[in-house]
Amino acid sequence: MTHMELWIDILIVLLILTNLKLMGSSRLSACIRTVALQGILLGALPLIAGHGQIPFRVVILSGVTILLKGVVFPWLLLRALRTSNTRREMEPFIGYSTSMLISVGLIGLAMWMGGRLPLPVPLKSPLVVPLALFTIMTGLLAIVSRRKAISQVLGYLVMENGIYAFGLTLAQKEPMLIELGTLLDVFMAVFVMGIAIFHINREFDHIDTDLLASLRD
Amino acid sequence: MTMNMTLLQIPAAFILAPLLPGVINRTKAFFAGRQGQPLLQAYYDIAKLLRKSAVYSRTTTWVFRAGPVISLAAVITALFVLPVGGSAAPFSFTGDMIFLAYLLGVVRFFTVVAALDTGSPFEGMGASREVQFSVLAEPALLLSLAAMSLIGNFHTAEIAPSRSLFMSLSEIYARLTMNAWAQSGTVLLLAAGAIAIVLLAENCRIPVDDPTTHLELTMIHEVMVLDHSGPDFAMILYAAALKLWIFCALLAGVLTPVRSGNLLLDTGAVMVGIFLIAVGVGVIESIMARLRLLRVPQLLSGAGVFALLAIVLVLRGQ
Amino acid sequence: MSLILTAIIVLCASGLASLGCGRIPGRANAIGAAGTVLGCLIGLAPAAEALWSGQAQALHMAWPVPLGSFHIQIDALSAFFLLPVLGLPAIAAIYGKTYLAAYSGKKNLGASWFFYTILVASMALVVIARNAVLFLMAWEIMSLSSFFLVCFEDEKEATRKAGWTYLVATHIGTAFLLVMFVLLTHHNPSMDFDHFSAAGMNGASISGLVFLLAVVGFGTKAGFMPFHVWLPEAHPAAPSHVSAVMSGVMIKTGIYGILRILTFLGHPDPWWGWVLTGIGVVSGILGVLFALAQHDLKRLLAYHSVENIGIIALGLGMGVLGMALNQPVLAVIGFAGGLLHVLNHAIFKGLLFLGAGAVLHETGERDIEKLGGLMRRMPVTGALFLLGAVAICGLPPLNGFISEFLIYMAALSGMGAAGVSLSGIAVITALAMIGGLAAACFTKAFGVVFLGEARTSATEKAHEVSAAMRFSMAILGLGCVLIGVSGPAVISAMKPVLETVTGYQNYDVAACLAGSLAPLKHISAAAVIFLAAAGVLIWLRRWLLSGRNPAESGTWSCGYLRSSARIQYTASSFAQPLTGMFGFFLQTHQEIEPVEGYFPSKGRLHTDTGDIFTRNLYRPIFKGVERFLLRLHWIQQGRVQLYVLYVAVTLLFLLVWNLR
Amino acid sequence: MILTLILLPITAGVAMLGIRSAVVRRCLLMVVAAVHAVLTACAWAHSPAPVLDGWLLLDAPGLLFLGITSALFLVVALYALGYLNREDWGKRQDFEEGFLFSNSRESVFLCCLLLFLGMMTLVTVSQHFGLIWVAVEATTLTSAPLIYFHRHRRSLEATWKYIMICSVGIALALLGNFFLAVASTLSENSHVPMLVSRLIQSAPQLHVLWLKAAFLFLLVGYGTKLGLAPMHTWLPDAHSESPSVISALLSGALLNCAFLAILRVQQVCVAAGQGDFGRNLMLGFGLFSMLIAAAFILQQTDFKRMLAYSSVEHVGIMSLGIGVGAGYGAMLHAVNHSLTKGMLFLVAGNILAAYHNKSTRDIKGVLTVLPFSGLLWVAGFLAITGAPPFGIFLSELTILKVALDQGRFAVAFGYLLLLSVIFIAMASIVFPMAQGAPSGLPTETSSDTAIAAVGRESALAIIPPMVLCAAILVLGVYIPPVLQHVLKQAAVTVGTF
Repeated sequence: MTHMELWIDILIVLLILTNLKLMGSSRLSACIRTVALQGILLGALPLIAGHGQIPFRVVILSGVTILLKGVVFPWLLLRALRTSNTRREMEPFIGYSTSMLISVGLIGLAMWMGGRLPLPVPLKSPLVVPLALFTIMTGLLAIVSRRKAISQVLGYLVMENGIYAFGLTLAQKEPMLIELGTLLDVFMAVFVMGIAIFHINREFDHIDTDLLASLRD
Repeated sequence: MTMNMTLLQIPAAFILAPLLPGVINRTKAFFAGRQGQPLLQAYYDIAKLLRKSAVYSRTTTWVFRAGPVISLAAVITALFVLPVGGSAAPFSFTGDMIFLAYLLGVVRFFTVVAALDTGSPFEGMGASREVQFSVLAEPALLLSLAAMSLIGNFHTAEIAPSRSLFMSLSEIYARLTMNAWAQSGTVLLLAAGAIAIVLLAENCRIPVDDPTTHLELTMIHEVMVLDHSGPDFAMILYAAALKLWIFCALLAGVLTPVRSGNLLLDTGAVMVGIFLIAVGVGVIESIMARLRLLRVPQLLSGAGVFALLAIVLVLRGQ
Repeated sequence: MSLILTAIIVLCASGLASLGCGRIPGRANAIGAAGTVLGCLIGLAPAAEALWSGQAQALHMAWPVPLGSFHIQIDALSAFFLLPVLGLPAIAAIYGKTYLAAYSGKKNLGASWFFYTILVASMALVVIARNAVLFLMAWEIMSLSSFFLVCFEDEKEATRKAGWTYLVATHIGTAFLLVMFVLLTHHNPSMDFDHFSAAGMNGASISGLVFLLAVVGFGTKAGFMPFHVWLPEAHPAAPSHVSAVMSGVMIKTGIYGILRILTFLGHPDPWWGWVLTGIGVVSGILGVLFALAQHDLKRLLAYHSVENIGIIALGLGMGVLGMALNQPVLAVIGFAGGLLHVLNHAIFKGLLFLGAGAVLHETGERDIEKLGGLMRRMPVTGALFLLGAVAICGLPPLNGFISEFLIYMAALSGMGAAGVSLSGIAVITALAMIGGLAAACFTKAFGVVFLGEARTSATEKAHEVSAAMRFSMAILGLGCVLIGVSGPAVISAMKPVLETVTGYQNYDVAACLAGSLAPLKHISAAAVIFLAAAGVLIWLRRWLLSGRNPAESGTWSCGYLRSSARIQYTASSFAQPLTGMFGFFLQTHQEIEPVEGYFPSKGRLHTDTGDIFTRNLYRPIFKGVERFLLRLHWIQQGRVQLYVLYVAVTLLFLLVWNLR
Repeated sequence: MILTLILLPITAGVAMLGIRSAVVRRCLLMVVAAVHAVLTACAWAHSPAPVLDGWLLLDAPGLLFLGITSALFLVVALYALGYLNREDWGKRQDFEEGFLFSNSRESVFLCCLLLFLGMMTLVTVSQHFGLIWVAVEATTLTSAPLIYFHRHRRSLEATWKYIMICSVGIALALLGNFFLAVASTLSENSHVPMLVSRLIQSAPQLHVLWLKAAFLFLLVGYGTKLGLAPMHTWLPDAHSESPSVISALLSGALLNCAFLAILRVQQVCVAAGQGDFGRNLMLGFGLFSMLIAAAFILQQTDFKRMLAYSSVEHVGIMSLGIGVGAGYGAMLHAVNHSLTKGMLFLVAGNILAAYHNKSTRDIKGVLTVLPFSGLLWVAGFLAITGAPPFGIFLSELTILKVALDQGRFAVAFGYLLLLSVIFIAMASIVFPMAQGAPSGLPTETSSDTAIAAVGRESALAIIPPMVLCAAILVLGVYIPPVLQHVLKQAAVTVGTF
């Protein structure tokens, strides 16, 4: 194991831990910070994986990623949190300890699936694909199991992070325009969601999604 | 020879038919130990009614007046396809039995409609029963005739275009020889039984109906014609007599299988048969009680079963 | 060909014009009626020519829709069906002009005429179309336009329900037809009738399947039991001239469809004939039984359509059996009977519906228990209704007898052949019972509506209908008599039609028909004797009564002096012995408050005979499907978390499933 | 020209924000819609040259869906003129729950509307999978404010669900894109560009397993947007709560864009010899969508939701069509469904405007109150359920024929059964609404005064749906050769017939 691969593995383990932390904590501000950390780590991933000689475009992309995921999104969300006077995720559909347990199970599933998908080109670390899958699943789990609208946005972000992790390490040859477009879209999505949370807060005086269940059959 | 008889059949029916009710009544009187009506009572009645005027209900319309006329006309037309014994009818054609049955249907239809025209509850009641029983009687009659038509005929695998396997009434009756009885007696017996029951039902005799009762609630045919009077009623009586004649002739044709070719012998035999059947009807009326109305459908279904059995036998047996 | 196209265009154009005049009811009425009559007359010309010459005419044009081409043809079969398809609507249109006038101002008459003309045009197109897409389009347009006609009085709940039932039934029926046509054109890029073949997958014959699909699909339109449930709902709800067209003609397109499909399927199997015969027996007997139990005059007539379709099916069943077993006589006579009954039923059922419409028009009442004594107020209508009633009962000397007689002949003549005997017995028994029951039913209908005394005040204002309406009915009545006395001529004229249906050569058909021509000639002669005898008797009666003075009095009520109209026998009580006897099939619902005690107060009896197939077959199926589907409603709970879960689970499931 | 098609609505949309006069804004909307339509027509006449190294290119499927989008947008823009005129811009009461609400600003609304058009155009012309993804996600984001036009709780809820579910779905599609990239990686340093044409060229060399996984992700991802069950859950909410103008566009144009995105992947799958894999999946989703749609149309109490579920049904049919190999039928169905559903939503808007009520149980007598809308409502019902002489009949028949010709009897049976159930369920809703004596009107007085209060239907509310009705009527009896040509080409492109 080379020096660099070690660093990659450490990064991956850290990313996995951020996921677990997210599933285990009830304080929303802490969750947001965790996601911010995850974004920064993610942004750093291609820089470390780059064999020393890092192309300019990777630097730019990493910079934009760290800026957006580590700074802009958390800032947006923290603002929304502050206006809504919400501190904690109360009574999620799936409890914290259960969520942790499920997360552990999901790691196993991700490992299995990663093993079923042999990559055409050998990777720096065999953990990347499982990590990406696990992060995506964590994000989905957060969306599914939490009540607060903000938690769901966080879940979406985590999921996006997972996809990004996959993309950054596997498909570096993507044209930059597309990468930027993708990032822009994610940004817009979070922005629009933030606006929506603002309106939800104004309309219902809190950001629980419980009241957002009147349209049904 | 045959030609002569053919032409004579219809006048014979015209003249002799009213004698049949007389025979029945005399038989009943005999069994009851009474003197009874004259044998020619029906002729007297008709003659009397023809001389009379009529009374019409204010409720009635021309339908009421048309009823007897059309009924009688239909019965008269029916006589044209009726073979008496082995001698052919003036009109004999494939499927004439259906024509015959449906002409009797016309009689029924117009009798019923005329009854309903009076607006009387009793006549309505009679009409209702009349149509009920005919639903069962009609299939029985047709099926038994069909069974007889198949006797001795069920061997050609393919129907030749030129000639139908199925025959006219006259042909059927012409073939009902002693030989036929010897070969398929069961079939003929069953068919005859069915026809006999239909005869009793269609002509309103005991055990289906009691023509002499005076309790209107229990009557069928007689109650339907309560309001008719004068010449109309005469036509009804005459039509009823002719109808009885038709059925007696159908039954007698089966039961008197004398087909010697000798006109006198054949005709004599069937005439004797007709009047013996009338006597038989009288005997039945004397010794049986009228069935409850609810039982009548069972009796008629029995006729239908006879006819069906006859057909099944004839199809299986050959 | 141009004439029939002209006819269709004239019909559509007059419909549109009538629709345009929706605000001026009188003009809409006049344009609609006149256009229909004109269009129909134009269209009848090529039909008559094709029947006369026996030559088929065709027109084939490209049509840029998938699978479609504009291919039409008038052969003898099409021409034969064109006669009622264009004839009856023209007559009914004359009637409808006056009939609809009563609704002017209240309803959009223009729309009604629009759908009427479209209905006629699409029916004509159905019988001449030779491409499946064209056929199906015409077929569905026919169904839809008649649906809108049924919904004419949509402010009534019952009408809406009837329309719904009809729409659902016809749609499901069409689904079967879609499959049938597609199977017939297996792997063929064109759906022209020319390309139909019964060779299906891997060369195996699918003709049996196609036949069954045709029976269900077309049978739904025709009203075969148990697919008839829409018929007794929809026909009464429509305006009467439309009922006449629907009952008299439109349901016959189903019969046409079956016949047309039979011509593509090659040599039939015997079981096809047994299926048709079975359907005929069931439809015929149950149809007339249900008719007997009805109190609604138009509903009663609608059930009679089921019965008559049953009779037609008996004829077709005999015909198919004859073809299957190589018995040409049986085949030809059976088809002849069935086909002639198609025409006959159009005539007398049209007449009866128009008569019922006249009663409805004058009294506003369809419940026969509330009518009575109309014969004196509406003598012409009454007499014509009586004529129609006699004809539909199949009594000589009218037309109904001729066709039933032919079917009897077929059954009896086939009795000897193996494979037919059982069906033959069934046909004879069924026809005889139907005859008896129909007589019961129509003596009831005619007797209770027209004879006796008025039962309620509904009939007080009634008087004879207008000349135009009487004229329409009289034409149809004349048709009943003419066909009744000219049986041999009619049958001879049908020779090309039978050739088309059976596919037999010229010689065969003529020879097969010969056996039935002689009896028909005799029957015509006997009819003359009958009429002569009746004439003589009428004269005799006149003569006998001429000098005398017939008295008038009240009806003899066996001693009851204060009789009232209400003691008359009602329709229910008239039918009771028979409905009681067949109670098992009818399952009549009875509400009874018996007359009890020494000083009885009011007693009451109400009977209601719904359709057993609706109640015991369709409703449970529909309820079951509904319950199953409603159970799925928990899916849409409103929670976004759950929804995302669906997405995730679906994805996970697919991944695991495909990456095993 | 392709760039003009995209940039015109985008620039105009941005410009909208700066225009203060309502008249000018609306004129601009009409002008853009008309110019867009004219340009599209030109594109139909002469296929425009590809731009940006073939990233933007109009092939047959793209042309087809661009045509639908543009035509529908023109008609809807016309309707929108009347709609915006009718709208009350102040605070007003919600008719269901009674609280007060207002609309978002017209300039924002029109801006998003035009951006939405631009993004949909981008989807139809994109040949690069990444670009397609960007464009599809952008349609979601630009249409979210449109759904939240009426600023009240229910529309907010619908918007939230729309963004959330669609974003998750599209995110999965992004992962699918990456998988596709993996599949197209031939060796360490060589890979196939993510262009449709290039991928098809080198399809045999792609990694099958990754391709399959990519297809699954893209199918589920774009399927969420398309409204395939069970990912359809946002669809009824968004369609019922957005203004009818938007519902018409969502159903008529947006769904097609997602469909096109799936077709692109299917194209690659077919070229790689995995056509059956994709087809079977689409078949399954199609049938399941029809089943779900049937379940929810049954006894549906909200007529706009009913139309939304009907969209689920029809995307199911389209998907099933591709699944059985009836590409032509599916493409034709897309055309017919877009026009029909657009018309139905516009008519639904008219009904809603008159009745202030969405309940199918309360509303009665539309034919009496709104003669034209009522007529169109009934005609639209017949059209959408596949009754001739409307276009959907032909496309459904074509799909059925292919299914049976392939020997897929069970599929054909399920297809017809579900179509029948849906027909019955919709008939039980539509006809009671249309027929009978009027009831359910906002003014609870005698029906005559209530009808008078509704007044006569305005031309701008009637003509657009009428135009669409005429179009589907024509498509039911005559398919123009040029359209026929494009349809056949498109069917060949997706590897079907």
